[in-house]
Amino acid sequence: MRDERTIFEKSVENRIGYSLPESDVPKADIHSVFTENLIRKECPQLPEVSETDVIRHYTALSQRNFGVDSGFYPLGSCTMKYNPKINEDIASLNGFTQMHPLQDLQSAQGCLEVMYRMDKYLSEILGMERVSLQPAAGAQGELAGLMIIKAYHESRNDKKRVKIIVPDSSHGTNPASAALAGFEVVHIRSDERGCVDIKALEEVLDDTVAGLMLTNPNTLGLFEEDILKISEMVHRCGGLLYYDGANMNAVMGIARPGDMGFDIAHVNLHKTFSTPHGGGGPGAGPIGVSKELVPFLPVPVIEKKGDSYVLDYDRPLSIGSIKSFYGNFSVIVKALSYILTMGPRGLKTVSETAVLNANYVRKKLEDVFEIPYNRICMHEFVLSASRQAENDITALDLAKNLIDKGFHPPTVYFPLIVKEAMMIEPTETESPETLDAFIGAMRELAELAKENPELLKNAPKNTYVTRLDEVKAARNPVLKWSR
Amino acid sequence: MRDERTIFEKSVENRIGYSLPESDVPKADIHSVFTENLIRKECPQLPEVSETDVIRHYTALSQRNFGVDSGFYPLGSCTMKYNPKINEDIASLNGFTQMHPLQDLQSAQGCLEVMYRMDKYLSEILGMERVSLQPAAGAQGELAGLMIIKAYHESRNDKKRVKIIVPDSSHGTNPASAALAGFEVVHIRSDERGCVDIKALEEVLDDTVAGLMLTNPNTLGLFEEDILKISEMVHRCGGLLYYDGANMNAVMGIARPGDMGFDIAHVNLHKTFSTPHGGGGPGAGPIGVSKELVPFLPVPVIEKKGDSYVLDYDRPLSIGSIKSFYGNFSVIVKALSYILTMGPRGLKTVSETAVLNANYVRKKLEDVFEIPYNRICMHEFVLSASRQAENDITALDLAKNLIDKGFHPPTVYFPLIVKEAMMIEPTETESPETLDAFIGAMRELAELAKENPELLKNAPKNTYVTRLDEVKAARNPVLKWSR
Amino acid sequence: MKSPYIPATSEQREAMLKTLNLSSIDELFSAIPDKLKLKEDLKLPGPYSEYELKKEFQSLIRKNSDAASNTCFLGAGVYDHIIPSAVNHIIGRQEFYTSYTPYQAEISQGVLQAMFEYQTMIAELTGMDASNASVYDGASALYEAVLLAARYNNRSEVVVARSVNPEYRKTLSSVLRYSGITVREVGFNIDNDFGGTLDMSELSEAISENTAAVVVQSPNFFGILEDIKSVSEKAKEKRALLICVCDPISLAVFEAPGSLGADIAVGEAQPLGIPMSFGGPLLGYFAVKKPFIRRMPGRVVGQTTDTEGRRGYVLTLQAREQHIRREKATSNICTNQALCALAATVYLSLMGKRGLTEVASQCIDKSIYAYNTLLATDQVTEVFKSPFFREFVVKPKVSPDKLNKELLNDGIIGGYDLSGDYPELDGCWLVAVTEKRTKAEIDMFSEKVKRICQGGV
Amino acid sequence: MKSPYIPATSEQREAMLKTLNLSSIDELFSAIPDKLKLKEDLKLPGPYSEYELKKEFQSLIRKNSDAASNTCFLGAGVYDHIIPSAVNHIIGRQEFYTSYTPYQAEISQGVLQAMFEYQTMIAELTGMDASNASVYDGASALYEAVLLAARYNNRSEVVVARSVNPEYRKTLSSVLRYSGITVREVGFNIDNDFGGTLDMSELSEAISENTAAVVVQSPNFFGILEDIKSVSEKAKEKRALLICVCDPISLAVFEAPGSLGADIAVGEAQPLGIPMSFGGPLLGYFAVKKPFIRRMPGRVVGQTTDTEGRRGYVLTLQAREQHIRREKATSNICTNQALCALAATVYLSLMGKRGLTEVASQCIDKSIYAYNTLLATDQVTEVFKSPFFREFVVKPKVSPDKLNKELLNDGIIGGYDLSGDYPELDGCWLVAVTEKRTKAEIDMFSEKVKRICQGGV
Ligand SMILES: Cc1ncc(COP(=O)(O)O)c(C=O)c1O
Ligand SMILES: Cc1ncc(COP(=O)(O)O)c(C=O)c1O
Repeated sequence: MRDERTIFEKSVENRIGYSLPESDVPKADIHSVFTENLIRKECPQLPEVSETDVIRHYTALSQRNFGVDSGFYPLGSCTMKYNPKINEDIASLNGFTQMHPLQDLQSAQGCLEVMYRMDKYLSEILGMERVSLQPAAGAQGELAGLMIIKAYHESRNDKKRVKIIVPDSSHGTNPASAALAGFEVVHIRSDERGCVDIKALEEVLDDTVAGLMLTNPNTLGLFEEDILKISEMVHRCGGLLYYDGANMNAVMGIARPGDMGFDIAHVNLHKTFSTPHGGGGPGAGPIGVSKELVPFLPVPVIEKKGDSYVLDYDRPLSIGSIKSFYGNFSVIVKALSYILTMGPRGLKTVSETAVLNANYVRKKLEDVFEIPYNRICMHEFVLSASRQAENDITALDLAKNLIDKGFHPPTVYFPLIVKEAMMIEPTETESPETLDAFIGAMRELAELAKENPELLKNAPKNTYVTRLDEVKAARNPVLKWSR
Repeated sequence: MRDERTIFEKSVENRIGYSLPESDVPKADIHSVFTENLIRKECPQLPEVSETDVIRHYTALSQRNFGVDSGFYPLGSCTMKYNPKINEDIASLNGFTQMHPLQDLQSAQGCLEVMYRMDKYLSEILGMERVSLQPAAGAQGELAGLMIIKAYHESRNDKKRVKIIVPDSSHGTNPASAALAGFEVVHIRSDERGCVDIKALEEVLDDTVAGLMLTNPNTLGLFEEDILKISEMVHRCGGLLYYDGANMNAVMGIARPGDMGFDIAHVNLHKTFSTPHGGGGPGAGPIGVSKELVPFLPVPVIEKKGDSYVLDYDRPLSIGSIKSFYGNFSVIVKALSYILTMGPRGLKTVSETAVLNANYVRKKLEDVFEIPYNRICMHEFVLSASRQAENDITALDLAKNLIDKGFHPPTVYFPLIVKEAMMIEPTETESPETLDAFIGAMRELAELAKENPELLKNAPKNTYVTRLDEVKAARNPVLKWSR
Repeated sequence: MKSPYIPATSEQREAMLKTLNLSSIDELFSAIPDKLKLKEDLKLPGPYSEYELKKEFQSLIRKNSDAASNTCFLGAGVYDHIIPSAVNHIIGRQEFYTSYTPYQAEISQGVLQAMFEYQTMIAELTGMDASNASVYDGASALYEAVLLAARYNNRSEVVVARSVNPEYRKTLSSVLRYSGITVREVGFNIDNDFGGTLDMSELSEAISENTAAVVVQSPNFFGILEDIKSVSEKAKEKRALLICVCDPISLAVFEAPGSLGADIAVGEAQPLGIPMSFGGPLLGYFAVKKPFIRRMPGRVVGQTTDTEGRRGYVLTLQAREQHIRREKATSNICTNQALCALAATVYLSLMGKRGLTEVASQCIDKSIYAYNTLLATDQVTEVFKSPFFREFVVKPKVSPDKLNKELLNDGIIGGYDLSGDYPELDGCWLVAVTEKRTKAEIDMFSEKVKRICQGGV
Repeated sequence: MKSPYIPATSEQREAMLKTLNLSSIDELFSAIPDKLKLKEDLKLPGPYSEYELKKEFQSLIRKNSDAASNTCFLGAGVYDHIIPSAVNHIIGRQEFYTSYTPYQAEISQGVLQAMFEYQTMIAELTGMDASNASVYDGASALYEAVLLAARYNNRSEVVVARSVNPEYRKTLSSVLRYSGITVREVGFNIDNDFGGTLDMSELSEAISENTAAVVVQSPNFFGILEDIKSVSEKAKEKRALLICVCDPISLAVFEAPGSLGADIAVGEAQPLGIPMSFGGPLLGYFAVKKPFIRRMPGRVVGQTTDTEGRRGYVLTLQAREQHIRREKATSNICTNQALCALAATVYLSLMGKRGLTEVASQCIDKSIYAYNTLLATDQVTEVFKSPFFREFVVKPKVSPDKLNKELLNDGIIGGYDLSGDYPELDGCWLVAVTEKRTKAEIDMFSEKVKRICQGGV
């Protein structure tokens, strides 16, 4: 039953799992074509297994994994909504998957139209002028956006703007991307309401500031109520506003980053637009920009010329390319499919329901858990296991116990500004019954943490492995299998 | 985690899981079109669930099911071999699935060619003249074959032939099909070697015998060594020979039913030709016949006329149709894909390996289990848990314990002539390592049955449900969910 | 031969032979008389590699015109309905499609519960007390039903409306040929207000004390609703059973046969999420009233409990079946159409009661629209006056055969030519219009028909 | 709006609002300033029903000519290789594709073990000590590698061969623009015996004490093998790191960069079972020698044990990553290309060591055959003399652009026009020939090229 072997340990000499056409051209003698030092001395030791072996091995592995179709997955900040099956079907059509990025563009007008329309639709949703689909994920969108900020200031010969401000509640990619784009990162604290501390912001705003990165609603699930003020302040001092759109699922059709004053925004298609996350990727992180920043967008930009779509590379102010070609095209197809499925009303209902669901769960847990910023939240909220910590039960313990109850745990220990944080994002695709079941489980755990904490210490028990030793893994890393 | 609800219990009023185009034609008032008594008073109570609900529900159900990709499945007589994934891909092409059976045949030449080729290839494999692909499964093939036997004798005005002989080791469908075709069924015993008892056969052969149905290798996994003699005897008395091809996996490319003297043969494409069994179906049970019997084949028969394939319905001696249209076409596509993948050499290697694997397992178990007819077997063998029964451990107990060890159990209590029978068919797609693991498990169980039989009484334990009360189910049948 | 599907390597084969004290594979086959052993390879093509195989089949489907790239107005028992994507995602789970019949209940709860749900849905749609877990197709469902009836009341005649699907009637006749049961067919009205429905007076004459069952289909082969209730009354008078053949989609809006007196309801459930696949696999459903439960053919799933009292499911009432009762079984069926039944279950779950009603209503609306549009061309004439569901008969000015061939050039798969099955309907054309068709497609269809009939192709 | 993807019914919504003591959905958004709230619907099309959606996308793909219905001789970094069917069956399992990054190791052992196996395979192919669990694509792998090198030895220049894929070089330049790292490019030989390989003497000149790393690609963008060993020696002299960009399929037959002195091996693993998908998603691999393990970007999976001592896997070395180290992280990457890495793992498992070698050999044989056949037409001329892998440069008599357009009419996707990236190679054409191409296709291709060049289209 339990089979711990890797695929390498299932290898049997001379067994095959492939089936290839026989070559029908003359065989070249590789030793006479290439000089000996180029030729590999020892064949790479790949497994020698049958197709049955492979299918059984990876099927068995899949059975040790939890997907959205397996159950509730309230992983905060990740928007683990249900992924409509039709999107997968559409993206897997030969007419999309078998297209080469460099083929004559007249023979790829369907692909270009997909991208052109996505540019338009995302611009509308974000309230931006144009969108680049090139970034492969949110973090790469941030990088592109920050490079645009840099290019913008440089184009105005404003070289002293070396700082990017990020709130202490921001996602780690924000400062990391800022650093990668060559900025100095300035953290500012949140106020007692969990929002940007206007005073703190005031203090750091000067003519060395290139911009501010903000997630709105922020990672506490709270809408930055002072956003217009913030935007006014940043702009007044000459900086730009970057919108981390990981939380767009809260505001589609309700409010737009462009209208809030943001100059640049990315969206994570693998979150808000329901493209599946694939166990870690691929995603897509398109960025939208205001009119003023369009010249700085990555190349190519898709334009319509007469009846044809063309790629415009001739953009002197562009930051260049941050990735090969045009982005994660298949992911973009899925997101387009999703947008067309929902339509404008549907997208608004998505956000409304996502926010309703989050508030419902929050309300039903507020008497048993500490909720640091307990007011109407957006699509997610953060609770703290601090009360439970008094009985030595951590957020991690609660998470692992949820696994045994059939739920994927929420995000834990993020954002950093909440102790023992559990960030809960139910999404709109969950039914009230599922929410009630989760609420029931959480309340039961809270009860046990009070009455019988030791019962919570050994979870998970119903999983393929029990709690894993992370310290050991990091101390003496074993990163590949060896004989 | 454990969710026992049916889909009906997940229903919530007004929830939807569908997405249909809006009608763009005038709405008819059904009450003015149809008389009131035709119209349904109460909507059928189907579940009201979302797509997420449906996907999660049936995904969860799938996780309570064991397939060939889950592991070893040595279900004797069922040939549970690995089903190559490419066959699924090919059969799911629009060019096959979206074809209407009644469309103009000139627009369906691809489908007809698939069938024409399968007719030819299966004829070659069986050593028969022509094949009808119409039967939807083995049992329906038997019915068609027996009707042909009837039609044949009638065409010769030989009306006294009312009996079909079947061995006591035969599969239940054989006598059931014979009865359905209007025959009287005569059972004959097997001899001490597990084969047709020639004497017993001799005794029943007379001019009331329409034919003999034989599985070869038979359900004990033994080749009927006297097949030529048997065939000669049956033919001499004016009867025909029917070949139950459920066990063709043993002899492809090695020997052919046609050459053995059989006049009619069915094959189960869902066994030998690797089309997946679908949790119970669909399968396909094409039948091949000798030259003399071609006129009696079901209609239509596919013929080639010039460059075109046509359907011939004008066959006065035909038994008619036993099913709508032309058979389980998609299943036939998968089987054709399989035959082309393997080629003649491959099919022979399949049978050789299937036989080798079965003998290997037999050899490795013969010291701990009773094997009633212990000699070189074909693709499967039957052991008896009679020694274990002395300690009150039945074949069923062993089967349920195998489940806990990660294996699908063998067929149990069949054939009827072996006490506590376990019929083991490994197939060629299993590796020696898998066979060794199974052998190890069986030996361990034999050991436990001797030393610690009570440990074997409560299996399975690792399953979603423990042993189920079949008697209760049959006594007071609950065949549908109700509120 | 090396194959990715045969894992034992030649070294391993040798070792296994050694274990068996054999020196060659041939010795494994010593039980087979030498003269039977093939001396040469089978005459078959192959082996094909996976990619070559794909190309080979691509070249085959290029010879097909499918209903994805053409617009289909053909029905006649197999229908082009919308199939939600989720259906295939579920039946494509290996745990379902690579498993066998659920003999070992404890590791087959997935298929078993799904079949239990299927049985529930079929019983609900048809208004019957129980359903089995599927038979091969509508045609085989019908012959199983007739055999059940004849055995039940020990009578030897069955009365069948000629408005029942001709494929079913052909199959029935073939299978009954050696059963001692004779078929008596009853015609249908043509020129009166009940045109297209079965001829009630002929029916009355046909039913006798020797009638095992009456078989009626509604909507019938012409798409027309029959008056099941009246048929039922006539059948009951002579204590004959009533077997109804019903389209499952129509049952969202039309009265269930169970409420109208049917003893057995059978039919084709292909419209419930199963592709047409050139006619197979289809899905025969089979539902009965209480007295007939233990006489049903095929697999039946029942609810029970495990040793801990938890709900679970098993194959039940197996004492009816061939593997136990052998020649005395209620049927010979063993392998059925389980995966298709699963597809139908997923389809019905997704559609739910609203969705299925919407599908049925659109079929009505769109077929009426098509009917009117066609008649408005003046190139086709009315044949029957009765109201219909999804499908109707008209008579075009040119022969259906010619019409269909011309339409195909325009990317349209035309209707069914009734001339062969019904000489009295020579030149008549059976046209099906499902929810999948748009107004634009119907308009285009009528336009093309008009032009072809006017000779202006 | 009702949607199958939003289960809460309006009744349930009402009840939930009540729980919150709210009377309307709007109140949930009271934190949003009124003037920000949209007063009108977004200007977007839809909603589309599932079937309409399918039709919409069908009409989009009709505007594409794909490599399934056309014959592809285009490469230039993205290749048309055979993808075994089993790959998609595995990555189509919901447990894989609908899951998130494996933060909760105990219910993510499937993805974690698969990534561990992926890391093992990449390390084995490249001859490196460790691999991460993927980055976005070959181009981003390269910039991550250069950033690593510059940080490691605190130098500010990187030397890059112009024979490195121009897409990668463009991306590198963009990303380095604000990093303080400058790129120095090294040209390639043209007319001598080493035509197409990087110019070694130019390289020697370019490398200095300030060189953080040397970047070389082999097979390079022209399909030509570089002498990595010599490059390595030159780099080591100045203690610059060596970054090699290698095609993973070529590594079945060519010496691993790890054995030739590379410190970091990066590249595009799309050829390993991942469709071309108009350029995305691709799969960047990233492998290093020991000293650089804790400097790798992105996710890394490590083996460990559970509380019962059983083998298990976790995301490890997270202290490098942005969610912990924030601006001091080794990279900003968070979401990666996990599912593509899974596809590559399944591909490599199926191919195994024999299969991958067979693929590589066929690429060699078929590209040589195509090269010779093209040259034999007398309509194209040789450009470089060096031996190549899968891809080669020729100069046809008509411009690549015109040639490609004409070929497309014949169902052929032609090679890459080098004129744009390499003015010195104006009129040159980069042609890729994988194992997927048959002799007949290659012959047809040459024939068409010949005819077009001769002006006889
Ligand atoms: C708030 C926030 N910002 C940025 C990101 C980075 O996005 P990605 O993972 O697509 O690179 C994430 C994703 O985890 C996020 O939650
Ligand atoms: C020996 C034998 N004969 C006949 C059959 C009946 O075939 P099917 O299930 O395809 O109707 C079977 C299948 O179980 C069998 O094993």
